[in-house]
Amino acid sequence: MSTLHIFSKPISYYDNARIANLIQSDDKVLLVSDACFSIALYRQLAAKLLVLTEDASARNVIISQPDEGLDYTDFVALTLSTTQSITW
Amino acid sequence: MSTLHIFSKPISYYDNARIANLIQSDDKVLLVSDACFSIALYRQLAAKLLVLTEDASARNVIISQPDEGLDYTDFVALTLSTTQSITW
Amino acid sequence: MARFVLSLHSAPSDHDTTQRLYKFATACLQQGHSIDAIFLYQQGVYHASESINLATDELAINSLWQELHQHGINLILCVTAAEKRGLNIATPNVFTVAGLAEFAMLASEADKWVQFK
Amino acid sequence: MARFVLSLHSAPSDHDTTQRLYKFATACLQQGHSIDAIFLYQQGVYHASESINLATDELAINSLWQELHQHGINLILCVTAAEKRGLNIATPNVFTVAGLAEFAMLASEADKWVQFK
Amino acid sequence: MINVLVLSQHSPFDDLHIRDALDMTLIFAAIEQNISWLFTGPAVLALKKQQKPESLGLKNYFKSIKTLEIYDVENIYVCEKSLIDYNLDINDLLIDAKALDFKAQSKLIAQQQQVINL
Amino acid sequence: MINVLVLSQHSPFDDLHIRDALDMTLIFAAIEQNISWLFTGPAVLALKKQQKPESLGLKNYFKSIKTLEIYDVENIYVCEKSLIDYNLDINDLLIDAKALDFKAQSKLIAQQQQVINL
Repeated sequence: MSTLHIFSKPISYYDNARIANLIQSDDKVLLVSDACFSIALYRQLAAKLLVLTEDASARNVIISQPDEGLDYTDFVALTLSTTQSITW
Repeated sequence: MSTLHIFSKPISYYDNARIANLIQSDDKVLLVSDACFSIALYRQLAAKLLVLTEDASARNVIISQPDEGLDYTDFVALTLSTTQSITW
Repeated sequence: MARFVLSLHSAPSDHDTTQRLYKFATACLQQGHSIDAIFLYQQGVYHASESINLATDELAINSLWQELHQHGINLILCVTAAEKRGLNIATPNVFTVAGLAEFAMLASEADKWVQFK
Repeated sequence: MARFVLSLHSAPSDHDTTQRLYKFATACLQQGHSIDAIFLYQQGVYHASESINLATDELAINSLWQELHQHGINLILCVTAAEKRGLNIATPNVFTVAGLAEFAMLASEADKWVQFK
Repeated sequence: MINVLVLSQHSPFDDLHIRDALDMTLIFAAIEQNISWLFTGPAVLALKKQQKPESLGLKNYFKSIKTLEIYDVENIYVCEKSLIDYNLDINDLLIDAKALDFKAQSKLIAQQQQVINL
Repeated sequence: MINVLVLSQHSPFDDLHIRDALDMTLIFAAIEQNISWLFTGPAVLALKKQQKPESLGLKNYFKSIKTLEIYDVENIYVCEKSLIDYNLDINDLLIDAKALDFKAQSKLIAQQQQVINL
């Protein structure tokens, strides 16, 4: 029972304080598109962030520990290993 | 030399801390559309807020002192009495 | 008396912004000001779609544009923004298709530019 | 093997979301999953506009939809959302015009619904 | 029957967000799925009483929100914190809705097969 | 000749916001008005070096931003605070831009006849 939370914009686009309250410790947070620019600012939402690798590299962003880069195969698998997804 | 700042959404839509730094003491702040719902939350941007009266009343919002209700004639006049406008 | 240009940046589904632009334009004219152009830019270009046809309890968007057109206001569809958004610019009814340069020149001569979004 | 439905909520001018939806859909199929429908909702309905024709250095949006269509994926344009947004639904090319009810039924039977915006 | 949650976060006249969410909620009710609708952030303002958008020439969709009760859509939830932010009380709302704290909202989300953010 | 300021606040691939602003800036330069362009909030990321959107199938519009110098558009400004927020230095940017604090940004705005927020 865990939720996949997908973000596609820098965190300033969201009401992050409110959303942070809806993310549980076993939930997954995936950053795609322009959300990749500000990985550090997303740390408040999860200890480990999942990042779509090709979106990050197109933006000249390096993914480092404890975060993890995913390809599309991983992205599909992630939607199946979580109970439901929310695209914020 | 003053700027008219126009807002049409509740303040949570904006990066208000950043925008607050760009509003000068003699600038005007006008709330239209859904910005009217949260007049109190806009107080951080200006001591006196201008509010489009018909937008506020359609939303069952009462405009009270020190704020001021405007009609469209006032709105047009306001764009002329300020140097430039920014629709945020 | 002042010269205005107005620009609309949101799609026709944003009824509230559309009615506000209309009322502002009408108030300008009533006070004797002139509106040199209303410019459709960004998602605003979808207002030039030929098929906007809403139910009777919805905002009568087509009539509002028709009325502004009858007041002699130059309603300009930005061709660059329209093409980027897949809009068929062959039949823009009350709108005139023009480039950004034309609008920028009008805007440079106007006293005030007010954006609606 | 799982059954997916996907929905697209942003306009064709959001190229980045469009290519992500396409790549996700392709990856689903490659892993042997099925996609029961891709649904155009909200601003996503403008993808069914017949005139999307971008420059050669832009994302080839039409080709992406064509390819998904050739994979046999049911590409559904929400008629309610389209009409509200002034889209001409007479000629939706690779898209099928359908109501919300049809989509909701497909969504209820699917294992996963992933939104793209 | 599956559990579907529609999530609304936009203000009442921000494009057609709330109306799209209303359509989606009513359709899932019509095909007899277990539909819930959660209003959070400025979306709670869509449940504020005595709004008259027709005075602006806009459709009064609040009347349609009231029909949710007729269609037996009973699972209407509002974010407790957002009510406070917008100075609203549960009695200021035009339909019966349950105010949920963040913990209860998380629990609601966890119970769903699908969450649709409109 | 009038002073026109284009204001960008959106992230690089949020719809076509930055590209619309680029078009507007280039046109005002072409008709010889005194154009300035201010990047603030996530828009500062549009000036970040070595991005390769073509790897995603997207147009590399950063190349067009670099042509601003060819067209003598010299008044490119970035919000100093936003650079810090996104961990960027003025030397990480693909064109010469002046970092402004809020006071200097307010002064810039006050000097304009028109400010266009795209």
